[in-house]
Amino acid sequence: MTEELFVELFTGLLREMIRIRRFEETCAELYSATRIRGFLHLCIGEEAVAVGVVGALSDVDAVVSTYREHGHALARGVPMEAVMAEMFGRSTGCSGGRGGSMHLFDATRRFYGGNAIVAGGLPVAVGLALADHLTSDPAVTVCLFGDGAFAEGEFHESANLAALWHLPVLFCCENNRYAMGTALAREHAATDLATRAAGYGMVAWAVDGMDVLAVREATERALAYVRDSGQPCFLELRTYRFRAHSMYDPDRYRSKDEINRWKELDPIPALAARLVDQELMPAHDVEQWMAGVEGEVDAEIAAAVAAADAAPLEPVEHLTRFVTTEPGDARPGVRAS
Amino acid sequence: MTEELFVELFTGLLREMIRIRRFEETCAELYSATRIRGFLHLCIGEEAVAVGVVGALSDVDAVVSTYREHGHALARGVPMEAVMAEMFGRSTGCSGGRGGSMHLFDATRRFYGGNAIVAGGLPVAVGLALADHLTSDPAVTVCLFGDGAFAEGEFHESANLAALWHLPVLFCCENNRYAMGTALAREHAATDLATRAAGYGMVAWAVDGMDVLAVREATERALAYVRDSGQPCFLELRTYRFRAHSMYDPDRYRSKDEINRWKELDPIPALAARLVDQELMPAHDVEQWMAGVEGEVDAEIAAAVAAADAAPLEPVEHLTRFVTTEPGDARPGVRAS
Amino acid sequence: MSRHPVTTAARTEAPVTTTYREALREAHRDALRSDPRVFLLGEDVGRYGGSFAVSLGLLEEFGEERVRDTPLSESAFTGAGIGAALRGLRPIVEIMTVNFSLLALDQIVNNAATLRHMSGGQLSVPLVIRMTTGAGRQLAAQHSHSLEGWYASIPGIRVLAPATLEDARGMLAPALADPDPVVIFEHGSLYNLSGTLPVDPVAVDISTAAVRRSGTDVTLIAYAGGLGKALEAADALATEGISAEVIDLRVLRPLDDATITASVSRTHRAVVVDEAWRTGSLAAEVVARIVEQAFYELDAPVERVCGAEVPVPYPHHLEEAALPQVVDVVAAAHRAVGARA
Amino acid sequence: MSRHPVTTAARTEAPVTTTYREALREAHRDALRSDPRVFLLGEDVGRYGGSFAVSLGLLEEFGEERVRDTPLSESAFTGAGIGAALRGLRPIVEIMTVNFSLLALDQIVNNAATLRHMSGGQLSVPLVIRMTTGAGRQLAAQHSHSLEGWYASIPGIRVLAPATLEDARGMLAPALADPDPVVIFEHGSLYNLSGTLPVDPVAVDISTAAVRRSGTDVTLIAYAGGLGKALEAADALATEGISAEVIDLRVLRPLDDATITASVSRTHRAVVVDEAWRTGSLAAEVVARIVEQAFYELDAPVERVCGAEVPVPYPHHLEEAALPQVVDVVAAAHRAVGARA
Ligand SMILES: Cc1ncc(C[n+]2csc(CCOP(=O)(O)OP(=O)(O)O)c2C)c(N)n1
Ligand SMILES: Cc1ncc(C[n+]2csc(CCOP(=O)(O)OP(=O)(O)O)c2C)c(N)n1
Ligand SMILES: [Mg+2]
Ligand SMILES: [Mg+2]
Repeated sequence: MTEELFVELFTGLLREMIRIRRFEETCAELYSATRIRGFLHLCIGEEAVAVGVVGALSDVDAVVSTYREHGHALARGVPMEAVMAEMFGRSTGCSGGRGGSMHLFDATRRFYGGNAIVAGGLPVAVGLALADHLTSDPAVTVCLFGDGAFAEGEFHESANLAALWHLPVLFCCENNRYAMGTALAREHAATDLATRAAGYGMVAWAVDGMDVLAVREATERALAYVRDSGQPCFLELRTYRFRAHSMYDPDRYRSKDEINRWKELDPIPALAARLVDQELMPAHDVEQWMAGVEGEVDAEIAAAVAAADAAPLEPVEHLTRFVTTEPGDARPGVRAS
Repeated sequence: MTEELFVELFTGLLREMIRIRRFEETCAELYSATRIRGFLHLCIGEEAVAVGVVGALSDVDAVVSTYREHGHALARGVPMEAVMAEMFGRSTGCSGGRGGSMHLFDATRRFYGGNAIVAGGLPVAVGLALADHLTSDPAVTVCLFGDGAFAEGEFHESANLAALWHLPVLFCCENNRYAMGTALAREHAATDLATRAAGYGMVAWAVDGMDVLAVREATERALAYVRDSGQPCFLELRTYRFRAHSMYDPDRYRSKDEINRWKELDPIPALAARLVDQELMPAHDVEQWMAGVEGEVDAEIAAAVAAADAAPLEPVEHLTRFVTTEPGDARPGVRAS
Repeated sequence: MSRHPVTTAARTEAPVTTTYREALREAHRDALRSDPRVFLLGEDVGRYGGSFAVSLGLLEEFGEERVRDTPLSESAFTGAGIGAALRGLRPIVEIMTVNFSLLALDQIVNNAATLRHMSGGQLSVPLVIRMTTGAGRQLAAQHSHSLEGWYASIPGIRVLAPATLEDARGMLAPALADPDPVVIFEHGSLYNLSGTLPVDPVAVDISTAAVRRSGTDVTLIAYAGGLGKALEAADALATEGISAEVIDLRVLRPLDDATITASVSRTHRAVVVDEAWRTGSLAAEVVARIVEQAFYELDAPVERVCGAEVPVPYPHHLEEAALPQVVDVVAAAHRAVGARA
Repeated sequence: MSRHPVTTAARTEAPVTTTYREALREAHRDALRSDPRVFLLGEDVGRYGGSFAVSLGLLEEFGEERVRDTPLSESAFTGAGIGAALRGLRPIVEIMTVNFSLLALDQIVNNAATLRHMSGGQLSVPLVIRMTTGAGRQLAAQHSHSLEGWYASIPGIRVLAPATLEDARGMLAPALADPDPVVIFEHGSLYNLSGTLPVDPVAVDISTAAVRRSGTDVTLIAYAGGLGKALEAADALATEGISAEVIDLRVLRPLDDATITASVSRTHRAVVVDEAWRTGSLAAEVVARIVEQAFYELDAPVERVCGAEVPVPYPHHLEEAALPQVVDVVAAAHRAVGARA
């Protein structure tokens, strides 16, 4: 790659991470102001995974995510306005306002949610990939889930199915070392998740999830492998959430020290520093550039909030819409997208 | 061991395998004669597992089994009369006639069934062991299940719990290479089950399940390990069922050839031959001894059938007994047994 | 139902003798032949031929990609059906019995039934799930329950219960044409039911109940394994001069209130037959709706003839005692008819 | 209930101000203190303090063997509770919400509720399972359902729904004393309910419903999250001169028919309030029983005020619209009272 391309890649990743970070910081504020309700799970600290994994996909690929999915959705290109409106419960939201923070959907971008049952998305991802396999579609289905989800029976069954049937699933386990307040070593007898995944008969490896370049590169390799071989692959992305599990969580189960040690690995300043260290951009320029990006992003966020605020609520008379398909609703075709 | 002890051990194992084999052959006949109803799953061909594993336990240990559990129950010492009466649906049956072939129970012998939900017994076994752990009871809970059960989410969750919490469970996976009509390689992407079990962080190894001496020895080692360490252990017992999955199964999914190859490994003649080969008993004596045993066993079976036949049915008025505990029923204590 | 047409060209050939099982199989064969998006998956649907032999021979005809044996993993393969449906295919998931379906219930409730609404109408899950339900074959407490009432309470899915050869033959096509998840319950005691069917499949609708026998004195409401008993009871009642109308619910969700109400408004008396445990049974819902919609038409309390509240026991005599029997239906009808008006 | 006595020594101290959450916590503390066989297990019951903070502080007091954080594995840890109960311990399994309990439902139906019967009475499963149910906090479709009606239909278990501080405080001890499995539903909107309780726990029985308000014109039957709404509705009705009796079901299985029937036989009108989806709700069962037991006492059809048949949507206005509200209860009471007698 030329230096220019490197700069483009690095700054692109950095911009997207900043965008997600600022967006979620705003969400936290809006939550405290009771403008967003329900459960709210932030991925602050884990942006390298969202941006590194989801940003590497092509349009034909599908994404299945969890309740901690704002970053995944934004990285997938779901418009920020639609995401914010969703959290405001407005009919312009990406799920028509019915889903909220935990249930972001965007069928046109093959973003299949937004699932709040831990590990509940895994079988669905296998099914999407099975359909691709059966229709000889070259798409890859990326399934994001946590270290906690790995302990559920659904993981076991889904990993086996994907490996047994040679399905193009890229399992991305976002290992942030906690399932709510339960630390990795209290969730799993064997904590090396990538090694365990390999036991299902699929290629699997662990990646530094705080390093967006490493995540991006690993994802590209994994995607190429899945596309070429038609086999599933498993990435364990070792990361950390800087914030509490949800806005309800008083975060009593880990030490400030531990959090601070991980904050030193913050993927945003880390990538900024790389730009300087690898002499792609002088320190001063990076600072300036970042300030500029923050300004742009803040403007985008402000616009999203304003639009969400102004957006209509779904009329109460529509309460039971979309429970089943009604005459006139779009009919499902061979390609949902 | 002295030669005498060897002979005692060998003939003891042989006798018990013959007893189970003849018992089940009779069950098959009784089924055809519509004296036994429901589903009937025979372990013919797999007797070395029943006898080798269950026969190695001490009284304090617990057993959790499946719907293919006649052999396990008999090897545990559940009286044949009670087992036969159960299949006849009589109130003298080991489950009061309410369970039938798939639900044999004997609380006094710590035989906890008889579970017809594939993998449904695994979490229960973990709980029994958890109770032993919490009460510092030195018992081991042996959990028998099939290669098919290994694919269920319950296996994954249970194996992790037992390993994580250091519980005295001996997982015995009776790998007979089929789950109903689905061959091992169509159930699992990675078919080396012992290796996969080791991935959960427990000691695991595979054993020739057609060799009762190997099974017995492995079980003894495993039991000692579990008792000493308080950790779970996993045995994969490689075996084969000579009969169809159940009496309903026309057995279309495997070749006669394959079945015949495995029949050459029949654990009963194999052990008989060992008696001769290791010069513990001359061939002629073995034959005579076996004929004698068969006679004794047949008499025991005939008596069991006659007793079952003569036994009363539970009065219809008792239909809803034992749904919940009624005044006067025994109350559960710290030790169920 | 106009939304689910089944093309039928009335031919003149003689009807064929068949069974419920074979009718189901033919329906599958048709579906697999006529729509490349259709495939079948589940435990032992292929090499074994289906645990109740419904899919026998289909693997040979359609190959293992479309008749797909799964490992024991009810949650994952049901969820896989959901995913494939989301992607526009038309999977048929077979779960061996409703008891085992509890392992897949999270996927069914929290995904299949919910994704459309949660996504604001963006997603559709055109999935068919089939499973066996019911008792009567001495399979004991883990193979004999009737939990279809739970399914009938879940918004977002349609629930069918074919009790006749026609419905066994004809319900799959409209179920596959439904853009939303459909769960089909096959009662285990019906597979060997035999009779005749026209050579060409007859279109059946999947939105209405069917009046299987007309009558004027009392309405017997049943479904699946209960239908035969209700019809037998009607025969017995007829010999005493009591004219019973028999409704086959057929569609357990959404319930066809119109047919039920119309009948009860004529007969003024109703007996609901349901093999499930009495408490919380679908029969309770039917009673509640009759009360809500035809209270002033009732001349007697609606009677329920349900399963005993017991995990179904193994021995024949106890199992029979645990299930609604013809005499119980007759007795309930007597109570209803004899009640002070 | 004499089978479940709670030792109480009436003291004279002033009542303490507390919350539903704290009352539950105190009940746990008591149980853990007084019986070494009791232990608590579930996701995040320990270090996190319980997803709804019920068990906050218990880990510190009782240690990690008895307040046991589990991995995400609802089926296995619920089954582990069953196994430990079989062995004579008294586990309390906490499942975060009823939605997630679907993952454990196989263990509950096919093992916990069934083992005693299948073993011919040899085995007992003295297990308590607690879980949160209900909507009202904008948690959307995978965290808000009310599936307790399903549980209430399972033979072999007892189902409780404390709706008051007294019951939150007092139901755990008799549940633990019950030799059979008991499932306790805590409605998510109640945790912050505050009020006063006597210092010493009062014995509550777990076999009867409670009349929370006496009245003569109509019986409002509710439970859990619906009780407050029914009481509010009764207040509103009182201002119009309509005297409503309010029954708190409390025990969802076995239902206390006597209390319901006695009340309806006096008021001749009933409204059942249930947050669950209308079809197949516990309310349907209550209606069916009233019809069976007090049909000739009824002067009007029994009314149901239930949740809308929709996966609960996120936005406040739609969620409220999906749930029974006080005005709906009042309107139903009007219909009942105004109906032609
Ligand atoms: C089946 C199920 N059980 C429990 C929960 C409650 N819960 C929500 S998130 C969570 C922790 C999940 O941890 P992990 O998979 O590591 O994801 P993370 O939150 O760390 O991103 C739990 C226990 C749930 N939503 N679903
Ligand atoms: C949860 C569940 N799914 C399916 C079945 C039907 N079924 C009974 S036995 C069996 C095969 C189990 O295979 P395996 O675990 O290898 O045991 P084996 O029968 O070979 O002894 C199946 C699919 C069941 N009883 N429970
Ligand atoms: Mg995590
Ligand atoms: Mg097997």
